Amino acid sequence: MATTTKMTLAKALNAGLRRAMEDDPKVLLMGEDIGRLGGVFRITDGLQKDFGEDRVIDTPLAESGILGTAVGLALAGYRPVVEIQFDGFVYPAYDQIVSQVAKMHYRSGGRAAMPVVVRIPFGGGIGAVEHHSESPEAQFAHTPGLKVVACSNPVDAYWMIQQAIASPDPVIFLEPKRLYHSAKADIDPEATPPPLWSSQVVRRGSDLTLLCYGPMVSTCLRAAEAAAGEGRSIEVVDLRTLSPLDLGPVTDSVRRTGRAVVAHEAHVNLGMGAEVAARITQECFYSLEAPVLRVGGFDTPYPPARMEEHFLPDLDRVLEAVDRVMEY
Amino acid sequence: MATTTKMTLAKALNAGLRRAMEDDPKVLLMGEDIGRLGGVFRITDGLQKDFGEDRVIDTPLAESGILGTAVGLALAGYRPVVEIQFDGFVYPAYDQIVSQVAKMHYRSGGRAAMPVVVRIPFGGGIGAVEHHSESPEAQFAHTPGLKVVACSNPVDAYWMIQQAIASPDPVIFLEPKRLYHSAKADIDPEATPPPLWSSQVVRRGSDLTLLCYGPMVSTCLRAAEAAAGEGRSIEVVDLRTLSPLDLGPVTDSVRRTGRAVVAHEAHVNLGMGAEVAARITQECFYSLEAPVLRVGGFDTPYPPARMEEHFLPDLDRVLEAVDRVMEY
Amino acid sequence: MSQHLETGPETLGGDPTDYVQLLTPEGVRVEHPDYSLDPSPELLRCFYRDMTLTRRIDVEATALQRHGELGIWAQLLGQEAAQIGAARALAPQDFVFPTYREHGVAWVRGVDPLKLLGLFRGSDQGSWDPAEHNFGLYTIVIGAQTLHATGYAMGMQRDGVVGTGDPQRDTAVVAHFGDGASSQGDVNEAFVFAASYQAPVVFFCQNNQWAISEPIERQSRIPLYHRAEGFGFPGVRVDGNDVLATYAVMKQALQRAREGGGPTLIEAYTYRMGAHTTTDDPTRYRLDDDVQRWKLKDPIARVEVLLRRNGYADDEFFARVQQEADGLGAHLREGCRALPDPSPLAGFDRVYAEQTEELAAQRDEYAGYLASFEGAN
Amino acid sequence: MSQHLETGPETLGGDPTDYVQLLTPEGVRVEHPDYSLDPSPELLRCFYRDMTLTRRIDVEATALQRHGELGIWAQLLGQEAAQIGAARALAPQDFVFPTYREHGVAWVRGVDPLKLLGLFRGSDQGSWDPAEHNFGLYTIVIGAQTLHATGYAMGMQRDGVVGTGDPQRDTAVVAHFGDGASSQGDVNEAFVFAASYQAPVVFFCQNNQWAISEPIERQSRIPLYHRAEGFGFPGVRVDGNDVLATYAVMKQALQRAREGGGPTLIEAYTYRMGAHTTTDDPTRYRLDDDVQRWKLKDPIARVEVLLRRNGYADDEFFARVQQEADGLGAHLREGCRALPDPSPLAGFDRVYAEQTEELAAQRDEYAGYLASFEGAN
Ligand SMILES: Cc1ncc(C[n+]2csc(CCOP(=O)(O)OP(=O)(O)O)c2C)c(N)n1
Ligand SMILES: Cc1ncc(C[n+]2csc(CCOP(=O)(O)OP(=O)(O)O)c2C)c(N)n1
Ligand SMILES: [Mg+2]
Ligand SMILES: [Mg+2]
Repeated sequence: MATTTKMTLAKALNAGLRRAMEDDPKVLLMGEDIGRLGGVFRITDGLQKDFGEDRVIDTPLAESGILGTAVGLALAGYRPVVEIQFDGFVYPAYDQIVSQVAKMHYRSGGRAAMPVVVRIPFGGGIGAVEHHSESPEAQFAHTPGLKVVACSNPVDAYWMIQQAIASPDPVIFLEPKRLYHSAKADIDPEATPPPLWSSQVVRRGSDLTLLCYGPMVSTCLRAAEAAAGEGRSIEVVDLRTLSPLDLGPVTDSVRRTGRAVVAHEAHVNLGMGAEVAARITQECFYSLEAPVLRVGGFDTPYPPARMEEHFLPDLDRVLEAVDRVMEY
Repeated sequence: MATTTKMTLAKALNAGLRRAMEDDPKVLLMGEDIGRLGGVFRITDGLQKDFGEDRVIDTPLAESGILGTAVGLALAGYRPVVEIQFDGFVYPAYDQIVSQVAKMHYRSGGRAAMPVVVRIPFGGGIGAVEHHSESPEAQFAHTPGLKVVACSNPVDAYWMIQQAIASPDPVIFLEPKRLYHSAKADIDPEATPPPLWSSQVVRRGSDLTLLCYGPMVSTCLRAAEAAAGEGRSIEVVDLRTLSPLDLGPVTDSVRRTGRAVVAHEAHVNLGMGAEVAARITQECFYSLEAPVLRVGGFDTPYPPARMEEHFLPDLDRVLEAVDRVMEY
Repeated sequence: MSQHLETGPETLGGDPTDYVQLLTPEGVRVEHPDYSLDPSPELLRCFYRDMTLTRRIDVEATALQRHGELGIWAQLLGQEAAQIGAARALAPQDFVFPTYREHGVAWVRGVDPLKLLGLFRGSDQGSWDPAEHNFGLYTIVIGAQTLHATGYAMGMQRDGVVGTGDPQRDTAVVAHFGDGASSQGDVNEAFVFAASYQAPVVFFCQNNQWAISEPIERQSRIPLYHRAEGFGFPGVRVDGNDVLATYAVMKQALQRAREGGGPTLIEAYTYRMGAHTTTDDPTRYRLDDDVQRWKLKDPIARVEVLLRRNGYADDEFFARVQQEADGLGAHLREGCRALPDPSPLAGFDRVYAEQTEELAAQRDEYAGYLASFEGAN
Repeated sequence: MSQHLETGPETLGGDPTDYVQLLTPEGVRVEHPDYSLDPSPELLRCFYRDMTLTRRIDVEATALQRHGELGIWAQLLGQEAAQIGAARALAPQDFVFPTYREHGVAWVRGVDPLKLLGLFRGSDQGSWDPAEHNFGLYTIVIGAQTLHATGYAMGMQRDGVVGTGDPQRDTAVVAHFGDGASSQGDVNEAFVFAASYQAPVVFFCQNNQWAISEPIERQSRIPLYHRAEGFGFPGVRVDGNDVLATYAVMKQALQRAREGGGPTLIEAYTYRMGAHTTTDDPTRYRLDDDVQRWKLKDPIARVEVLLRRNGYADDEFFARVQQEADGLGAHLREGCRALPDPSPLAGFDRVYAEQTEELAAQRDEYAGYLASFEGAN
């Protein structure tokens, strides 16, 4: 497919997975209901039909088992791409991820490769019951040996999933589930994507730097748009890679704007915002006109669906934080 | 026992557990090898003999099973105190801790109490093989519904374990394993301890505030002592409670000193230091003469024992960070 | 002699008739050597009524979801006998740990079904009081509750309410789970703990043949009830569409647990007639033929035949139950729409039993933020 | 018919003689209907030598730990037959996933025992190349490796090296674990996956009766090998102190796996004669009587009796092995002290296959910091 196609984020992931599987016969997909059903979000739709049950593997209902066998498959030379059905169900696999997947390369003295991708539909906003709206990124970013990325739009989704699969290191790949089936974008399979390990300025501005990733990028872009209406020029950076962070574009930006806000759905306490704020402060201390403020999920469990609009930072809450920073 | 006794941290925990069990027949201990053996660190030494197998429960070798049954016991009105044998073995129980223990009170609309204490010997410096020297505190502190504390000396150990057991909320109780059998301290069972949810200034100073907890407190006190020799006055705060943080004494201190360093064994990236730095910066922005710097374990897996002296922040690395902050 | 089992019956999942059955799909009573039951007409009518009302709850909730009143609904269609049989076997003091699909058990335990809707609507995460109904909150993380049940059962041992011989005191605990759940580490650890401590817990597995889109064969190549034997406690398979058999088998297992005999695994062999949940589309992964075949085994129809054939219930009875069902439907439709949305601030106050200053401050800050909008209006 | 098993043999852990045995503790060959073996004198001598040298590794390492050269050592004393029997049954292409105690298997797979010491000394976390020896790194998190083995076996299926009929290609995978590990969710999930995919994996459990201080009864009230049956694959118990029986049973299970017959669980019934590790004090939790009783079942002594009684080995052979052992001891003592400490900077470079800028910067910073001290001296 050499021509540009309009795709949702879900379809873009599907296309990216397909291309990765075509490119490398060692790429396998594993997960619950990813075969005939195509996954509960249909991200793997049609792939088992085309690549067979040996490459698109419906697994027993056991997340530790999925990750543990993925480790074995990786040691046998395969590149397992694991789907965790919902964010809240990654925790049974947490031990295999942080103690095995993350450490294997290190403990083997650099011999073993662990090219495992763990796809996690993450975040809230879909009106789901509990355990279906978590944002577990900080817990993985804190773990050396893992790399953690989040896509925010169809084009990135298409490229980033392929880049993650090509990576020789384990990648926690976060997919903003509430954007799966929203706005389409043009995907040109011949284009040259930016590196996976890069953050991207997605809107230029001069008064304040707004940092975000995953589902919050669209919210932040809308916030910036709204702020522009009030004469405020906000630069928006899509972090994309959460570990390692690519802070170059961020500190460049903050040195110009002097102000920053970090937004995510995850709980603020020890969320990504803490690290980003600490690092920006360290690197741009003399440029900062105000402390880096954080907007995020409250430090409560994710609430029942009919309260989630309060829990999730929205345009207003982002702008309120922007106001507070501007007032310094 | 109404008289003051000299105890190691290990013995103090044992005495604290004993007293909690005497005070409340609903307190149960659970874990691997905690019965006849008294635990691999002997923290529960003699308790099964005195309280019986029904209250000091040797469990099958399955951490998720331990935490999951502890949840059930708590729902049945018991107060389980779980011993995780080593920090690295808490991860198989991670799901039960973050999805069940942490959320039960909230999801039950405040009806269910979850007075579970998870004792974790944490940190390195004992020359152990892998998975025996981890510092998992940030992963728990990021989880709403849990409370996280770390003791640093025998007196605190004695009181804090009792306070944690008395708490109606789940507490992750971190024990600095490398200090278990080191310096003794006088414990007066009639004394009135400070509240569990409080940080404590453990050394006064005026040039810089050094924040630490658990095993790093003694290192930081020594660093402060050494710095004093060079005419530098360092205030040391033992955070004690990591979630919630008790930042009052910290911000008071930083407002006076204008400078702060946070030290922990955990990886720096997204470690407790990130949160503490972000919050101090937010609260004391105009008082800060320099960014809050962090000293911690590198962002690599915990290394083989013969490299751990490099990995662990020691007096010199703490002082080097102090120097950097002072030079701003 | 060492045992070198060449396990695995003819077909994966085993011979489906290899189970305890007391009432055939045609409504004929059959005997079983290990499970005799002489149900009173009253009990039979009770079963019928429970199952019919439970099905009505399911139908109403499904419709409410279609109308946008619920975010999602997990249907129990086809599993009424398994749930009602299991629940009616309980003693009042027994405690139940459900999954997210035990609407029939909730019904028997006296939970207002409206409270089930609250959870699926997103108003709360379960608003009944577990202690009032001896019925725990729904658990969504697959398998987690089997350990809670085992721990609770260990608590009963410590409370001294196991094996006392006093039927009013002796207590059993039930862990519900599905066929898919049997693959989870937690469920197998629950088996280990329960066996090790001989905890008074009954593991009640509704094998409805599907874990979302995955057939039971993905989880196990042999009948699930065999799993228990490898852990050292008995397993039994029952016709889960037969309320009598389920009741009888459950009664015996509960009694065994209460007496201190330790755990039992019951596999209730049934079929998920509906979708996994209202968001699922089973046409993508299963044949309608199967569903049609299972329709002939409907759990309610066979009890109706039995009641009518024996003259245990007349038309008036059936009409009354129908009327009751209609009343229940109305209750649910009206009640659901009237369920209050959660207060945005209340959540902050129930994260901890002992509120923290940090979180109280976060609450106040948000209260102020909300107030700023009100001011603006 | 539904099965309502009243499981549980007479004693917990079962009748200890309920296992496959081909060589009695007294050194007498016995027959077993399912496992015939006609070992060549050469193979018997090989077993003797392997076990003796393996024990010597253990003795030397224990002594090195006492002298402060190792941080800790996990002793295998008493488990030599289980490990050597299991390892000698392997085909070269088979792959092994060990725990932290498989020193005998490592030996057979050609791993220089010095490399084992490196791990326990804290010089590294396993410095052999798994691909070179088809022997994975030691795994300390209990049970985790059983899933790795299962996944690796699934890889072999995808590589097309299962059931081809070519003995040079067909590959089996071995997962080692202990009796305590059988309680872990991961191990039971490995059983589920292996059974579901019929993966070519042999689960080899050394039931040495102890998980640190906890006796096997805490983990299971019935013999462990029964566990497999509940998951739908065969389990067999073998006298783990009998190298011949272990070899024979393992050979058959590996063959079955290679042929595509799926997994087998082998429970090698043995005894941990030493402490759990050198930091453990078993006098706190077990009676010396037991240890004395198991001394009579020593795995090496019985092979020596067999060799001598049949004239398969003469004094010279035994002396030569002894000499070899002494040489090995010297190699370990000298080699251990000479093991290089890890470089403080090397670690930064092997966290990722593709280094990150962040971590490279952290490395450089630390290099600068270290250099500042050198400057200071
Ligand atoms: C740990 C975990 N993983 C995945 C899911 C998503 N999920 C919800 S229900 C379900 C299938 C459950 O099947 P089964 O145990 O047979 O119960 P049933 O739904 O058929 O009643 C899955 C995979 C979950 N809730 N929890
Ligand atoms: C997940 C986990 N929990 C706890 C431990 C600590 N630990 C190390 S060995 C051991 C006992 C293992 O017993 P078993 O499986 O019988 O093996 P053995 O040591 O007897 O060979 C324990 C509890 C661990 N390594 N991993
Ligand atoms: Mg099911
Ligand atoms: Mg053992």
